[in-house]
Amino acid sequence: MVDKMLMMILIPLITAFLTTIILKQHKVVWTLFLAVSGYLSYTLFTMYGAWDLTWSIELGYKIFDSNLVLSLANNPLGWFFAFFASVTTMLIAMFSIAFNDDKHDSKTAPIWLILIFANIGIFFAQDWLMFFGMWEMMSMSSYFMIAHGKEIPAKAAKFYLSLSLVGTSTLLLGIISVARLSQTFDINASIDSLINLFATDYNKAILYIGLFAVTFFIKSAVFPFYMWPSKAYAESPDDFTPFLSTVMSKYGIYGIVLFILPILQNADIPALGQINEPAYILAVLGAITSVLGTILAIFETDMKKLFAYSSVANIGYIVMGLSTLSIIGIQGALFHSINHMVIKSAIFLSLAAVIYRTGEREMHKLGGLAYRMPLTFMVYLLGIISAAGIPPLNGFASKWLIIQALMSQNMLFVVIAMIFASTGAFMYLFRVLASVFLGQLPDKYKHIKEAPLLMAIPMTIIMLLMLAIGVLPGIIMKPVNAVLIGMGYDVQEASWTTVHSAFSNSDLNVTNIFYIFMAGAAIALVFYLFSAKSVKVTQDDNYTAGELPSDWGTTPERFNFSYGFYQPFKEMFNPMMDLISFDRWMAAFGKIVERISNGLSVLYTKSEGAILMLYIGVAILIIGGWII
Amino acid sequence: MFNINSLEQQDNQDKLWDKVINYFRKRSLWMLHYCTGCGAMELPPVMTSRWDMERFGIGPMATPRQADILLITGYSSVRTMKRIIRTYEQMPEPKWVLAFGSCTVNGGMYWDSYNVINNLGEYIPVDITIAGCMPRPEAILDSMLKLMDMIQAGEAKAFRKYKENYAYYKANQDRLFMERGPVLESAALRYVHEETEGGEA
Amino acid sequence: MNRITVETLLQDLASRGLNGEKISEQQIKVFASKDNFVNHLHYLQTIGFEHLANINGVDYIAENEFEVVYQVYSYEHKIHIVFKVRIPREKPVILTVVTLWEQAQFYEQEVHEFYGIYFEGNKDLSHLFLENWNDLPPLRKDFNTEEFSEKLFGSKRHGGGK
Amino acid sequence: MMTVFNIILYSLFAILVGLIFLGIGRKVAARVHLRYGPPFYQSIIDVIKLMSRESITHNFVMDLGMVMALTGLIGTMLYIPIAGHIAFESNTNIIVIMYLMAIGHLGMAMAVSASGNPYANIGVSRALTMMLGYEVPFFTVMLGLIIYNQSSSVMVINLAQAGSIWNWNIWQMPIGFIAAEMALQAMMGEKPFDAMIAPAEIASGPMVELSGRYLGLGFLTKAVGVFVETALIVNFFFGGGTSVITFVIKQLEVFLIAVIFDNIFPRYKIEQAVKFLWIFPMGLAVIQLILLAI
Repeated sequence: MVDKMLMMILIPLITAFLTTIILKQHKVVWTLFLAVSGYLSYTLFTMYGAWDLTWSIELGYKIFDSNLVLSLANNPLGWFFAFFASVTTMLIAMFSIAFNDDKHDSKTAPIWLILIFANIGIFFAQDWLMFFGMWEMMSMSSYFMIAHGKEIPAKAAKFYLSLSLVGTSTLLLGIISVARLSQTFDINASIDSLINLFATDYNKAILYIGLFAVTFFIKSAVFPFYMWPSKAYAESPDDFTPFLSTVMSKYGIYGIVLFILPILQNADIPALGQINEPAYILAVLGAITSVLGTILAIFETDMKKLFAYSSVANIGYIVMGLSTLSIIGIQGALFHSINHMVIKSAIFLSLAAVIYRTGEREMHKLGGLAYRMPLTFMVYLLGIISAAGIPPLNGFASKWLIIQALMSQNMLFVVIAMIFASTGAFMYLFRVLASVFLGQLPDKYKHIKEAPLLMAIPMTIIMLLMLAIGVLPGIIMKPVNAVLIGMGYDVQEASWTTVHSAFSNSDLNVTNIFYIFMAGAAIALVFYLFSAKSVKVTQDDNYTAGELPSDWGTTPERFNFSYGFYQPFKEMFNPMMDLISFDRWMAAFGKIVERISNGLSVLYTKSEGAILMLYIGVAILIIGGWII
Repeated sequence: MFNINSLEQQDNQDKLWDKVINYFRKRSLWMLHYCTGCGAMELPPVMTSRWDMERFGIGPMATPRQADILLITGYSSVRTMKRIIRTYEQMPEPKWVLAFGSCTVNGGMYWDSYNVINNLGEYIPVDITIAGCMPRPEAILDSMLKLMDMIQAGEAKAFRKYKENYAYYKANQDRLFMERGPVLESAALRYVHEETEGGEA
Repeated sequence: MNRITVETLLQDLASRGLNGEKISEQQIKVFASKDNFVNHLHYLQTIGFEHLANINGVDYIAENEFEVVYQVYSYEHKIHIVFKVRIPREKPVILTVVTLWEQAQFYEQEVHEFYGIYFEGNKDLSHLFLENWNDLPPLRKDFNTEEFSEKLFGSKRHGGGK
Repeated sequence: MMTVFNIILYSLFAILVGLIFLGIGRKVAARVHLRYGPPFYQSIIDVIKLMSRESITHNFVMDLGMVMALTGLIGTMLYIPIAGHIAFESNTNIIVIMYLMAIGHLGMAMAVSASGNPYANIGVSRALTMMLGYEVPFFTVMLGLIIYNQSSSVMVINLAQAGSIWNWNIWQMPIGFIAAEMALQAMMGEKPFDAMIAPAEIASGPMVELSGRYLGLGFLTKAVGVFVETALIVNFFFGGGTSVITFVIKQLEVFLIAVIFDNIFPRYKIEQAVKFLWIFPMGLAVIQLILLAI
């Protein structure tokens, strides 16, 4: 019997090499990909509860008087993320078979498999060496994945890579400093030693945590690094974007829950309000992330960029939930991580189906696709209802938990930010619905068909999943609580239907909401059926003050009001947008540097930002190495 | 339950039910005032505190989709007529048309104008016409009350006339809007400019 | 520039070979020939008459002439000039002033539509108001509106009574 | 069985009360204009007429959306305690109420957008912008209430005000009440915050293509919406009510204040409205929150 852990990590890797050999058979390649993710999901399913499963190898070197060991261990938190990530991957893989069928494209599959290999490695890594190696592997392979051999995506990928480099260098620096402190590379030992460090040298401890935090923030696109998703998500292959948004944005969250959270909770840090100062900084960063992501999403015209910012905003919610340091907040954050996986895969897959059929990413060039692609429309509709956190679907319970946690910790202004972001979410979510799926159907899309069956199946499964989680939050809450128990929190086993709050008389029976919703629907339907029947008219039969739009040469595309959907709102924000635009900052900064170092200006002529980031990364490594 | 065809099958159907529905219809008349001419000026007094039309449940609406009555307030030129017809056809049934002033009956003071239609009833079915140039607000209010009586009695069915005699209305409309030759022989006197500059060089 | 009064303006124009008449303290009318009126209008524009308020047509059927009237105004001098040009009815062709005032485009289109006057050099003389019109331009005196209305709209004298 | 009966009863009650409120609102508006005004049951007549009328649909999304709108509002209504009574056993959570209300807005927005009329989309864009404007201050006020009572249940907040009239939250947090009233004005879409309807400007905005049964459902949604919004204010600031009658009378007062303001104000442009809502009600709400936190 081969070690289960080893098998799980090796199979994607072996398949990756195998697929490179048979790259021409795109159908076989993608089916293999599906099989691997199916196998992983199944294995992970069987691994639930077997927390003593480990695999390790001694390297035979010694640093800091301890043996270097590469080890993987099944742990509740890693299992939680890995399992749901691989289920999501399985659904996306099914979608990919159909998506890449026409293009005969399979060159991304091997890299994707390596990415999955790294994915498992990160979630089950037991020591920092393994973690770092896998992290680096993930950064590199995702760089190639985003670039996928095209020119414009390569630019975005370069930006992503240079940021990743900053991240990995700070991570390396952090790992080395912490390992020097704890004399071992073991993660749990390093947590303990950092907790001890807080008692003696507060500033140094904060600095060490900050080094890790920068890495995790970059990977999850938390505030100072919120800008890469809009570039990378938009340019990456359409079937890979869901993976990027659902799974890869969670690495940072995983890191925070794994490493930073236990320290903040257990260390002896002076309290500030009901939490402590680093947690407050985390909360404020989360709040800024979600508000900024929301506002930027509202103004975006490219639908993939829009949802990239939406992902940023959702990560902001999760970070806010974590920052409460309370059980309910962490429950909410973990629950929302999974909800975000489900919701974003629904949304990005339906958009990928739209792009697959139309080849268009700009929202204002589309319209009226609901009448041609009703299933895709329904998936998207349920997706946005969830994403907006509206009750009978899954996004609600997790947002509710986060809001309750924030309120019970008296983090008033963070709650306001959260409410702002989730109301604003409504604006951008609806904008895509109105622009892409509703309105007039442009002539060139008159003969568009529904997405093919293999795309429809995963989309339908995700749709049902959203409904199921929405009605029975226990599906996710039970594993969440199991994870929390495994992490040493004092929580009860979760109920199937009810989520608990810290307030009095405020527990919420989510299933009841569904029943009430159904009751409301029944009453509304009675009114609807009781009334006189309606006459169907053509889509272009609109009230236009008696004019015929075609008399004025107005095509359906131009008739749709979708380009400057929130123009007045945008004008309110224009002065602010100039201030916060990272690109402009980087460009301005780059120009100043260019002026100073005129002789070296060659380096700055193209994509100042990216190269500058690269230099910062290198500089951090050099300076950091020197100090240590 | 509610059946739109109840008006058509009135003889076979339960009279009482229609009467009930007609009551609700007459007590809630929403109008689209198509301000073609000077008649629109007489509507504000009818709507505001002097005569207050709203006490009968009559109110202005912004679009034909919501409206029950189409008010043609005064003369309508050929160009306007096209918009009126489109607006009328966009209204859901049951719908009624109220024509204001002499202009909509026989052209009024614009009877011999080259671009004002004479009799509105030739192009769309009119339920009630109000004579006068302009009709007084009392007359407008009176016509509304008359329309309400007609609705209650089930007499206001001009919109069905439009369906039944569509060919007649359509022919009249086409006479205005379809591509046509000159109406008068004098059209031959038109000056047609011929480009001469090009030839000089 | 000195303030121009009605009198000095009339003298100035007379020296340039234009007949004019004073209507009131702030209004004069000027008669120009169709050959060089554009030059005169251009001159007026340069001395401060920058506003073209309207272009009208008049049909003098007895004299067998059309008159094109340019209403020009100066905000500086507060003088309104009624600038009249006569053209023959048989060949109603006149130069365009779109080169001087852009807004003349719509005025000329309108005058062309209702009088059939052709503005040489105006690129677009399509219909503005009338739809589907194939008859004599309706504001010409020899256009019989009553007959037209009777034939197209079925109008009747006295509303069909008597 | 009792719950099913209760749900039907409460829904019909809310619809009826909402419609009569709208009728009384029109009557009061007429009196402000020195008119006689329609009878108080005018809105009921309107809805029955609309329901019995032919209606025009563009596609299935319109049907789906309008039913969804009414569903959301009725669902919200069932979560609100009416004078201490509630349709079914629940904790009347404020955040549930706020989010459930959103589904009504989403349904409505979807239905009208499906018509493809640009006026409708302009209206929806304004309505959603306005929503961001009023939700934030309104929620900030509610946050104060939640912190004050240490519970996010409407019922608890309601019961905490029982007893004397001086226990009402309107005396405990008058600044918050003013902020909530301003936000309520926008929530109900009354002037000066009715840029999304604007009949003369964008042809009644979202409603431009609604006819017959769809407009009827829209009216019902509006009626339930008015009921929900006024009921929230009454529960939060006026101590609920000892009986259903007093509760409804308090609701009517809240509604009539909005109607009177509606009739004496001109209209804000949308960006002015949002700026106003983010400066004055938001400022007041934050001041209230800080006062409570201290």
